[in-house]
Amino acid sequence: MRASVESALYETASSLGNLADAERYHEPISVDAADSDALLSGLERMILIRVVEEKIGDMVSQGVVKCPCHLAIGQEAPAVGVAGYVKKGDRVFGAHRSHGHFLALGGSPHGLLAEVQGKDTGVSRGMGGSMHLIDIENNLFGTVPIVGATIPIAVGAGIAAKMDGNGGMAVSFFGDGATEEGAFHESMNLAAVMKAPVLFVCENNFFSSHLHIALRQPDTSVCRYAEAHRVGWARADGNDLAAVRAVTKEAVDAIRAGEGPRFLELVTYRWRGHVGHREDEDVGVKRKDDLTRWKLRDPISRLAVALESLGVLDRPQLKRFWTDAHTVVDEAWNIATHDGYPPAKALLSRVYSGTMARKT
Amino acid sequence: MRASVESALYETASSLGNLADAERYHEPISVDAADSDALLSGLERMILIRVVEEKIGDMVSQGVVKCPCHLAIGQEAPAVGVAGYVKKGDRVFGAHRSHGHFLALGGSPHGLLAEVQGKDTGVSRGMGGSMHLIDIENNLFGTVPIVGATIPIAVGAGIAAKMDGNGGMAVSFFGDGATEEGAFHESMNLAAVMKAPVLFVCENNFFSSHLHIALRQPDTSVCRYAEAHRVGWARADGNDLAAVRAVTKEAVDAIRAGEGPRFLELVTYRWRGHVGHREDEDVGVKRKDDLTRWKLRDPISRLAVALESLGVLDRPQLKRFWTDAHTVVDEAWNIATHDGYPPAKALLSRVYSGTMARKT
Amino acid sequence: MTTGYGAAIRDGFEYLLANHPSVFTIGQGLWSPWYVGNSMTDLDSQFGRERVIDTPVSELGTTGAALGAALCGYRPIVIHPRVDFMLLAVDQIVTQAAKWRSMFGGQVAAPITVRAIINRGGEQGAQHSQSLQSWFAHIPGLRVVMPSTPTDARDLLIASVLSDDPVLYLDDRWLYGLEEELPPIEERNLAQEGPRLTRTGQDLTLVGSSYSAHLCREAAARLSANGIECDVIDIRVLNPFDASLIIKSAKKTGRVLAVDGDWRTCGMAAEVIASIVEAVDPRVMRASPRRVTLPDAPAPTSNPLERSYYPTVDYIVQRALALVGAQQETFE
Amino acid sequence: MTTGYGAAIRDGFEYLLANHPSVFTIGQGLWSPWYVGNSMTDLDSQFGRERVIDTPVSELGTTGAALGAALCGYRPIVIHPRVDFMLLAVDQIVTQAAKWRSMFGGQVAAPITVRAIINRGGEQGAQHSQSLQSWFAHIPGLRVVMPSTPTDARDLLIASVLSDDPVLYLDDRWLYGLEEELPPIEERNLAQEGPRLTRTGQDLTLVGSSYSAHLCREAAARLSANGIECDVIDIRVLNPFDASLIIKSAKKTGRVLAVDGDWRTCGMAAEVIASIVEAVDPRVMRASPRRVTLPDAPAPTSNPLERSYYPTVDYIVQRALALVGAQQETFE
Ligand SMILES: Cc1ncc(C[n+]2csc(CCOP(=O)(O)OP(=O)(O)O)c2C)c(N)n1
Ligand SMILES: Cc1ncc(C[n+]2csc(CCOP(=O)(O)OP(=O)(O)O)c2C)c(N)n1
Ligand SMILES: [Mg+2]
Ligand SMILES: [Mg+2]
Repeated sequence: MRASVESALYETASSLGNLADAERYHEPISVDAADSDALLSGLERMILIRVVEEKIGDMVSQGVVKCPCHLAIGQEAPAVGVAGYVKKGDRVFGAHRSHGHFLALGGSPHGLLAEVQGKDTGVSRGMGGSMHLIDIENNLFGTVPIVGATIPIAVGAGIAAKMDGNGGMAVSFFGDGATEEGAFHESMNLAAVMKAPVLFVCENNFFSSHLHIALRQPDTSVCRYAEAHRVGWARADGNDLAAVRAVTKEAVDAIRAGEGPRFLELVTYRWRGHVGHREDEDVGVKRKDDLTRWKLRDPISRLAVALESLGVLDRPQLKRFWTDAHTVVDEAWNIATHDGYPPAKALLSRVYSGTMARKT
Repeated sequence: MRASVESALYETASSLGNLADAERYHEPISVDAADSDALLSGLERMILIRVVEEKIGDMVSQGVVKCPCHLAIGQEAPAVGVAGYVKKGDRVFGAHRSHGHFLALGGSPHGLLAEVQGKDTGVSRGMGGSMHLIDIENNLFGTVPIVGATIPIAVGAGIAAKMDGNGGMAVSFFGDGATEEGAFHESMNLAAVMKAPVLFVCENNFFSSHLHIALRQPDTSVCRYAEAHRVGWARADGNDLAAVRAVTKEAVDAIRAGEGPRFLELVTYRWRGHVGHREDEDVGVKRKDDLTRWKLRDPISRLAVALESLGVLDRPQLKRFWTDAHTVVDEAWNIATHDGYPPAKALLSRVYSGTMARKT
Repeated sequence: MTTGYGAAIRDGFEYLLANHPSVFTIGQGLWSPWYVGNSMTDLDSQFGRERVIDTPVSELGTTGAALGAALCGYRPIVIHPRVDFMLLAVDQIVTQAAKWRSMFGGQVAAPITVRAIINRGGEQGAQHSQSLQSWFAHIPGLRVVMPSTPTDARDLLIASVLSDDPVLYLDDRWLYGLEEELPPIEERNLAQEGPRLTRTGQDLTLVGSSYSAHLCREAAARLSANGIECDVIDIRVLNPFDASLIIKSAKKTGRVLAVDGDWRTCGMAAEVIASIVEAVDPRVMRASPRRVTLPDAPAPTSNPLERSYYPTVDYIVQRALALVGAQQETFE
Repeated sequence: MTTGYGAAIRDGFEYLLANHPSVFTIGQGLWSPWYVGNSMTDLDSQFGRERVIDTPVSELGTTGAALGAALCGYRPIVIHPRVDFMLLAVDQIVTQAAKWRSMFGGQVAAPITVRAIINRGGEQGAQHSQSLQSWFAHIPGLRVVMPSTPTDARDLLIASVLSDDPVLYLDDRWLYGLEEELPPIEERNLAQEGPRLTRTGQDLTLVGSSYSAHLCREAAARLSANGIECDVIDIRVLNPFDASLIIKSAKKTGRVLAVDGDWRTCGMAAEVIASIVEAVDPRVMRASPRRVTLPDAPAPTSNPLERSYYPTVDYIVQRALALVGAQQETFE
């Protein structure tokens, strides 16, 4: 055709390639001795997250925790890997499935366990539950359950960081489902055009609620959106802490160097259902078959075995990680159980600064 | 890096290449004798659009037309080129700058000129003005001024066409600015995943109001969005009717064959300001310099000269096109001037079917 | 045999899909076993995934698409499993669908039905508890329907979809347990539907919609045991709002309590009171009308706060007793 | 020297940008010579394009970004050149910003100011004419400010931005011509601002906000010429709504006309009436309160229809005379 014309065609595809194959990446991850301290403490943190979430799952199943809880069991590596590069002054935002983000950043198990029980000692003082977590001291600026909502908010935090001018950045955690919200695209464009220091982290776990990404998008990998918005991207096995750390480091270095936003796609899988404690095996494409195999891509055991091979971890220490986590969690739970609920006036006194809200 | 990792970087760029260069494409377009009938009637239609819009511009400048008018003078080719492949049963949607779309599809100059005067004989019975045009008989299902709003609506018309199952399609005309709305991305994904027969037509005229695309997006070409959403695309000189027809034909053939949506980027330039009759030379990046040169990429004169060279058009006929258009337009204007306004009760009677609206 | 409110909604969908080829439904959760309760179970296998369409997480795009199909002869029902999610689609509902007929001169119809579910309580918190019927009742061109019984849940859904106007149909998960025997389906003209007197009494008028209408009925039963007899009016259709039945009842009982599960300021309860004030001679009123609403605060999660946040039968009874007792009210 | 309403807004921006390094402003049209009238002219060259930021056509993203910056110590003002466009950002305003403090336990502030411009008339039609203050006044957690004078336009903008709460600041292009002498700038605490009595009289209370408050003042002047003296109350802050001044005035005059430039059903005028009814003994009222609003119809374009669509001074005067004349009103 004429010189002034260009064109291209597409087939529906799975650009994820091997990462989408549940049969793969069951082997121990490959680790670098130089990074072993961080990986070791990362392992410990992942174990803590796993234990906290299993506790919450149990309490949901017993009907003790009543607020909707979206567990990230199986998805611990993105949270911990990214958190390793978050510094004081950075601002991190999450979504509905953010217990892991909260704990990875150093959040207190008690604060979380009190919050899911609606206690005044919870991180959101009993006003938010599982889906609204905040921990300013540990750089977590908020998690909320409207899908995609914190993405533009994180861009604003990036703009703020740029104005601050001291190398800080914003981090936005979201899922593959969130990339279907217009807010995501508006945010990527805005960050790109303003060269805002924002790390976009998409945990692609294939599902939005019951629906597989193949039924929601014409391709399984979401990096193509970063391409379109001219945001540098990397894709990695999201159940490989070393890989997550590697892509995060590269992205964060670029961001802090003033190169603008970066995008990470971390491919992972959730072991529990969309919400609640059950595994929901009968929901969604091939979920039952896949779940069994995905459990073999466990971010914790694959890392533990690798660290054992490297000689920086032995069985007793690994066992201690688990028992310590259980001790911490049980103690925090018990304390939280005895904590008080918010006072009645909290309903009206927490709405405005310096003004009570209007009663019924 | 490890096998499970992939990545890419981007520079802010102008993928439009030569098409963005106002110095280029001033020569007559290259035309194919086989297409000469269509090009000839296309020329006539472009001239009609030009004359109608100049009339409206004059009336705005005289204060006779008061509703906001967004003139597409200089952008006649995309409307006429695409309209040439619209068939009975297709549904076309436009936006705020849609006089050309309306007329290209066969809309009555009188209906438009009455509407911009707020007359009951207007295409929207005086309830819409320039920014709300409709002409169901000629396949125009609506144009509205909320940027991006008709894009998902057109996708729904595409879904309807697919359900109808008789080869119909939907067409969505919008500007480069509209690609910044989340609605655009949600629509592209939805159309892709549902394989809806939708022709997305982006008239990239570089500007959203006063702001050049280089200040709003990290790249000047918008086809990258089609790539991301896995929608087949083509980009063409939007001031070359033959090129527009060529890319439209290919896209429409694929759509009608059930291959799903297609995307066209037609690169063009508006000669008047964002709204109103003025040229607004002092608004936006390099507008004054560019405007002079863009007028040399005139879709009408470049086609006329080409058709003369081909021997299918002579000067007297070309002149007749212009004088006929003026006659038609002046007559339509005069009739419209004498038409009546909507009755007072129209305010409340046109809100619901079978129910009057509640008065103040 | 009785049918629950959720199942009755499903009956409405089944009737529409079986009898009206132009009907289809689109939205999040339609291929899920739990997303919208039992109100759409297995419709996808019954009618095919071409007519029962699950979607990406794109509220604005999906709603716009439904509107587009509505302009082309279809009668789509777009589903938002929560009102909160629907707010991302406000432009398409309020600025497009509601105005489409008027801004094109009354020449074309936009028969889209937007169904959104009010899903509150359960410690879900501020972003998963909004109802906002007062917002949408404020929008000219948009019919707003809130059924409070299984029969209405089914028949008003059908009437909404068959209406030539855009309709917002709001159902409330708190009503899903309500059961009743359903009469045969009747296709009704939504333009003829409006508030309905569901109980009669001389002492007080209780007005509400949806779950609030249910609370009013329960409160009226309790009040009756105390010798106080109420007119109970179920608003059913909030927009366009027809106050005539409420006015008539107010003239009769002289006392009105307007109950609404939305916030107070600029809410539906304010509209009920203003409409009465405009039409009823104050001298026939035995007390000034009063409202029961949410406090003007976002929903909390903590269970003790949730319990004081939502109006209850107890609270309505207490306010009703105060109103009836106040033969001569005291004002500061 | 007098200053116009638009220029006074610009003064407010200038003051904020010059004195508060944490303030910046972002939105469509900020580098344009005409987009927001004369209300922000050349702020970009005066304060730099890093603090006066023009944006892509992305209302939701831009508003969310402003909120994000607000959570990080900045005091951004996000600009929507029309209320209609802002509706794409409802989620960020209503479900995020307004609830942020409450849902995180009152521990953090979200001091974003959303400035939207009401831009009606001029045959712009249904999608370019909405004001919708009643919607936002309905939302707990969101302060809603509508200045009706140049001084308020400037000082309430400043107070909005300095407030620790999210604020929706609505200005009206129909007021841009209004001129007055401006007093020196005073930083006010928005939590202390509310309705204001701008004229006093014994016969009737006129209540309105923004352009409607202006119409009320004009009407009061005309009524005064007819020997009818009005209290005029400019609401100024619609949410949280403090009705006490209106109630006091209603008790004094016994007659209230609530004027609002938004639609009728569930509108601010209904709230004014309901608030009075709840607090004022009906026996002290000399007539039932009444409202003047838009009809419940989308805005037309055609000029003759526009003229009958919007409330005018004439119409308010006529309704006021009827109300005052109706010592004994007639009800059907
Ligand atoms: C705007 C909005 N739409 C829909 C929902 C319902 N919803 C809650 S979580 C979720 C799934 C999102 O999927 P993804 O972003 O991939 O996150 P994941 O659950 O996999 O972690 C959905 C659809 C919501 N909360 N907000
Ligand atoms: C949602 C929304 N935001 C902003 C506007 C204001 N506006 C009207 S037209 C326009 C420019 C859009 O640019 P583009 O899509 O490229 O179309 P063009 O004017 O170039 O034809 C803008 C920003 C609007 N009408 N709607
Ligand atoms: Mg997911
Ligand atoms: Mg453009």
